[in-house]
Amino acid sequence: MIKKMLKSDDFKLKNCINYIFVAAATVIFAILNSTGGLKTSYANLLVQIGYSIILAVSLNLVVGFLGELSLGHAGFMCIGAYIGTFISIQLNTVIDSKVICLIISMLCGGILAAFFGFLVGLPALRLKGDYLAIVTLAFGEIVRTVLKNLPWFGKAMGMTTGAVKFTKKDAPLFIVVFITVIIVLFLVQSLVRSKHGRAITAIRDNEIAAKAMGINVTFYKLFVFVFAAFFAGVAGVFYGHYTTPVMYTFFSYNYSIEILVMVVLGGMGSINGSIIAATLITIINTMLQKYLPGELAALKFLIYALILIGLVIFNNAPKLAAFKEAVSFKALLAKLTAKKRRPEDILNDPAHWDKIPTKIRMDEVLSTDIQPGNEYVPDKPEKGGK
Amino acid sequence: MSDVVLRTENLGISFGGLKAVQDVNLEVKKKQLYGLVGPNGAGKTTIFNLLTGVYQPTTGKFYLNGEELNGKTQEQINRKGIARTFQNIRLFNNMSVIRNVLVGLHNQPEFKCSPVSSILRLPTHYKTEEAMRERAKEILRIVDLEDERNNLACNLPYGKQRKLEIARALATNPKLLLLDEPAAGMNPHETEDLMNIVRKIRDDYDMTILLIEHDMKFVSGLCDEVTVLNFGTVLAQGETNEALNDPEVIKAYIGG
Amino acid sequence: MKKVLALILVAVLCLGCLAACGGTGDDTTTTTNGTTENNANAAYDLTKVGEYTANNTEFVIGATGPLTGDAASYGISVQQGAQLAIDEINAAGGLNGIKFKFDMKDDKATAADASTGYDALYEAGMQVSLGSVTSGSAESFATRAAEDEVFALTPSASADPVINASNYSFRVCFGDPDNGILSAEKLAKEYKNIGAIYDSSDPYSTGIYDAFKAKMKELGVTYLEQSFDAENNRDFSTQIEALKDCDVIFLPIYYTEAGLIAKTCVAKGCDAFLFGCDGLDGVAAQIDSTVTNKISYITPFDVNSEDEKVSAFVKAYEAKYNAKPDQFAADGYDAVYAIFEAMKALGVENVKVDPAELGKALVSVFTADTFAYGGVTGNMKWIASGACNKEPIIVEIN
Amino acid sequence: MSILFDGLSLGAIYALIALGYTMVYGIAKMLNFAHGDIIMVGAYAFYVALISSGHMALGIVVAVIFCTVMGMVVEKVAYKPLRGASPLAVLITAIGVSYLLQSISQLVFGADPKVVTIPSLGTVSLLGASISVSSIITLLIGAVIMAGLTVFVKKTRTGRAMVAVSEDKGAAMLMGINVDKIITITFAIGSALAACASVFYLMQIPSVEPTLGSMPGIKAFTAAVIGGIGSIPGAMIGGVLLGVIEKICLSIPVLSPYTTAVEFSLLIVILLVRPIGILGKKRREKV
Repeated sequence: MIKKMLKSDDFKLKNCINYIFVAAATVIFAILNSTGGLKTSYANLLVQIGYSIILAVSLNLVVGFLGELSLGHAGFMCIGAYIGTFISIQLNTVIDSKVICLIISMLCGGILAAFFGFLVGLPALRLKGDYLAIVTLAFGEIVRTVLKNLPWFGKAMGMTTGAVKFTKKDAPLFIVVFITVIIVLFLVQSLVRSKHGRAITAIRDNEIAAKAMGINVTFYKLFVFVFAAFFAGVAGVFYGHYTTPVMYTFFSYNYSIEILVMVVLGGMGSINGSIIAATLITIINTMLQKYLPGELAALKFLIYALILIGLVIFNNAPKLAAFKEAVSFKALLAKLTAKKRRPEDILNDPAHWDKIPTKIRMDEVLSTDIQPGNEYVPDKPEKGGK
Repeated sequence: MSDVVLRTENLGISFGGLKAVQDVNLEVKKKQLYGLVGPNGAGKTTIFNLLTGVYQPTTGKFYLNGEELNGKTQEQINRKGIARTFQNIRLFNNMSVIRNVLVGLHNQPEFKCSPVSSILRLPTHYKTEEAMRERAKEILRIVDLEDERNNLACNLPYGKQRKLEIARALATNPKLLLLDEPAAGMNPHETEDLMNIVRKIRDDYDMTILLIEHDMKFVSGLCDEVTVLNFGTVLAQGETNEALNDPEVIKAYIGG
Repeated sequence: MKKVLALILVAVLCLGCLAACGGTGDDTTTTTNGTTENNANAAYDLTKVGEYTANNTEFVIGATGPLTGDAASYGISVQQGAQLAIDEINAAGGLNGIKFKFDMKDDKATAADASTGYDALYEAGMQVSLGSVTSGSAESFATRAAEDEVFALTPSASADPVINASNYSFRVCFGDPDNGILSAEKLAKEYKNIGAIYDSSDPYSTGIYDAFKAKMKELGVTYLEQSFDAENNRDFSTQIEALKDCDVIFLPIYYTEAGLIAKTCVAKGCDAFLFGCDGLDGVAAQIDSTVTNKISYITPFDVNSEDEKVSAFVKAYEAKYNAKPDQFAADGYDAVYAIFEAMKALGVENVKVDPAELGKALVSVFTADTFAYGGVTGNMKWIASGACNKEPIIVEIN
Repeated sequence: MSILFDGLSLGAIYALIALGYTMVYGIAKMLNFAHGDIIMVGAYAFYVALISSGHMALGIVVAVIFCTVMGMVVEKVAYKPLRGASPLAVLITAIGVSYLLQSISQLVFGADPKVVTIPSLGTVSLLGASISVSSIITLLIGAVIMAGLTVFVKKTRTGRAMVAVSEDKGAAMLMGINVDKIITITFAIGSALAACASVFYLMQIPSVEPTLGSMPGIKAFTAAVIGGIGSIPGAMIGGVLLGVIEKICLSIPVLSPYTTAVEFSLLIVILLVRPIGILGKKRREKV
């Protein structure tokens, strides 16, 4: 049995490289932190990177693997941040340890967000493409509007989370976040690299064929929405323990879009891509804030917008494809090492899991096609069978 | 009667007043190779869509091994034992060949593995994965695609894509296999090859096969019985050569 | 491709490590044995050099505020007001010959960005701060600042959680509940048909309005209530229609929306008296001659005041920015001067002074009975909670 | 009654914006998230023209011309290279363009809201409620534009080419239609509509700031989806419906803070009942 396990793709280096890196980063930064060598700003940046990774990876599950466009991810995060942290604050009056409060509230916030994920998943069964996108966006805004008007959460002022916020004196939050990132990666990759992940990508590739193969489309769509919402909720709880107050303004659809940008730039269906994009975008945002003096703050958006447009055009423009191939890293490498990898070597590698889904054509995500089964109504049955 | 796998009773559907299929009565027996022929627009694919739950019939009923399947969803019908291929190929294009077949194996009881055990990587997961892979290779061997198993489905040539669709449908372990123009776009050599494969499937798996085909050589060389459709109604039915030589059929085809 | 990605990840992480290590490379133990001032209060030591301030050549005042997004105009006003004060102080020779530097980071009015903004500022050598401009960000900023014992004097964040967040958090503006109670008392006494419109999406507005509502209930006065959500509604016809027959409409909101409400009043033929709080300052620029409604608001700052200090400030501001200052600018200006005065009272001479020591010292100054500062927004005195006492004036337009 | 009128006039603005949205969507099949920001640009153009010349009419002309040109430029620079790429990539680019326009206008005009003085056209009373003339004009113009667009699409060569492109880009190309040109024209028309919308927006809400576009943009998007995205009369119905619902909610003090939630819930309910919006076109996937 163990031999089988070790033989499986899970233990190939390329499939666990991301664990290794995240784990290494956690250890290195933890050591640095314990020796006092880590500035607070970097510790905080790490927390932001951590929850961004969780958000991006979980959204990738919905957009990249299931192929449904969701613009409401910040809404799930909002639920986790508000309700999860609220629970944590209540717990804090009984339990002294912030870490334990955090872990319990993480589960609570995640489960609550997952419940809402289920509710949002229901329309996903009937709607596709832009229609689903606007419904998820609407959901995010509804959550935000309701939460900001409830007196328990401090109304428009937001909920003060000072009681459970991790300060310098507490255990470094980023370690908890990064350990969670590893767990999330494990859970998400395990799902993706299993028969269930295959079923999910099958639905994305061709829903009609998936149905004809007996795949329970309803179950898997709901499952993915619930799964992804859970992690977004967890990320929200981290947010609540990282900063105070938890304010509704943060969770607008603009933030959902920012997460989507991470997913798209990282590559649809590429988990490592999401990790890298989430890390880089968070760093870029912080750096732009840090180094642009007040008067030039408006430039930040300008630069961000230009980078965004430039990157997307560079990555996606059909006309640039040939140019990119000519200058790509692979082409250069091939030129340098005259010895070419035989195609069979690549092909016979059964671990093409990650690579293959990135080939998804994104127009399959954004199409207005109405689901089969709803697209027309046949005439009423004629009486008498004639 | 027990050897009748598929039976339809006055099966029909109309779209907004247009009767696409009307009063179709089929009886397909076990291990039979049954052909469904007719000019374009005769309603052949519509019948397939009715039988697989894509459309719900407006009249009539159909039974698989005596069990009525009206009103079931596509997923349910597949699990009851009807699998199909598509006229316009519908593979999972961004997945490798073997993964396409693995998706077909998804619901087989012997490969049961709950999402929880997969996500938590319990031993069941590894066991089923391994077993599924073996079975998938076996199935690919039948259609001569084992060597292509790690290629992307969309990179296969047309003929192989058709064969892969058959393999994928076969993977769902059906009692009845519906093939929608399996030889379309193939050259004579490939068609010959395909005929052998279809026969092999029937013999090795005791499979009952209902197929739509325009290639008359293919049909007459393969099918035991055919139903000829025209404008949604049955024109002729019976033993292959007999039905195809029916004067009504020749009239419909030649247009005389 | 994956290897490339992996390489990039490595590179990023390494860079992160290097940066993190580099930051602490500074030898922080070297102290300049300059003048040692023996202050009576031994709780703080103004000669101590801070961890990140060892390279300072100027006193660094930091702040965050919304410089982009919906609330950008408020942040920019504060930034300009504060910068003007800094320029004036520096032109006059600074403090004991040491100049000041002001740095404001954009926080888009979000708590998370205020926190990262704080980190950036603190590690760039910030010694004292103006907190943040909007309430949520200011609470976030103050909470972070409390960890490092950095003094934060927010110009405009009026919600109570901001000053409650830490002992080092003070404010220049009025508190929201005070505004609400004051308005309720005034309106209940002078008017019969009272209406109110508040912004349910804004902490400033809900803060004042909740206090107003409670006070009105206590006074037993009934009134008509309407609300809007500034993020989503900018058309006020329904609200004005409902309050058409009121004598007075209470507007605990900001001037942008108030200007639109005034214009809607004209369109709807409503001639009610519009009454608001300090957020309404600046409304004059948002209305035109068609508006005939009487508008007035409680504010500490009147841009048209005859007061010498105020007119000098307005003149200097106009010369520098080619625009009239609003209350945010005045608050920013006063906040800088208040800190300057307090530092002068402390006689700070060490440009590399540790922020925590300076913070403790400033708290002791601000909470002392003897310390008061007369600025363009009135004469201010602070209490231990961090709230500021100053006389409100009522400004009338039309 | 007056709530209804207020709702109608607000809805008319949403409808005007939604028209542009739905046009661009129908033909280019892209969610133009920057559409709201084109309205903002139009509003600034109108504002500048108005204060420098003082003429309403000139302001409108300048706004329309400026927006049309800008719509075409944006299309050429940002969207055209992505023709044939995935709609999701185009969506992200549109968001980038939206950020870009906002930051540029903040750098040029500053963040503080600018007041636009448009002479009031007065009110008329109707059925016991007063309604402003500008609202009536907005509604009328909206209806006229809608009718004009319908006629344009149905009767002119370019219009029919647009329909062809929206139905099947590849086939249209084979029929000799210059798809690129048609899409550019669509953007030009969509932007011109946005400029008109911006003027009517300013008539009711006379203040311009860099973030002016995001709220009406998202509301109009919602309206377009409610009406059935791609459908011209649908956009009109969706806009008016949304405006009226918003006003009704705002008039009930208890419900008022939750207005946005109610509006979006309405959207979800409508989509659940009719997954393609009120007047959306059904599409069938051939099996």
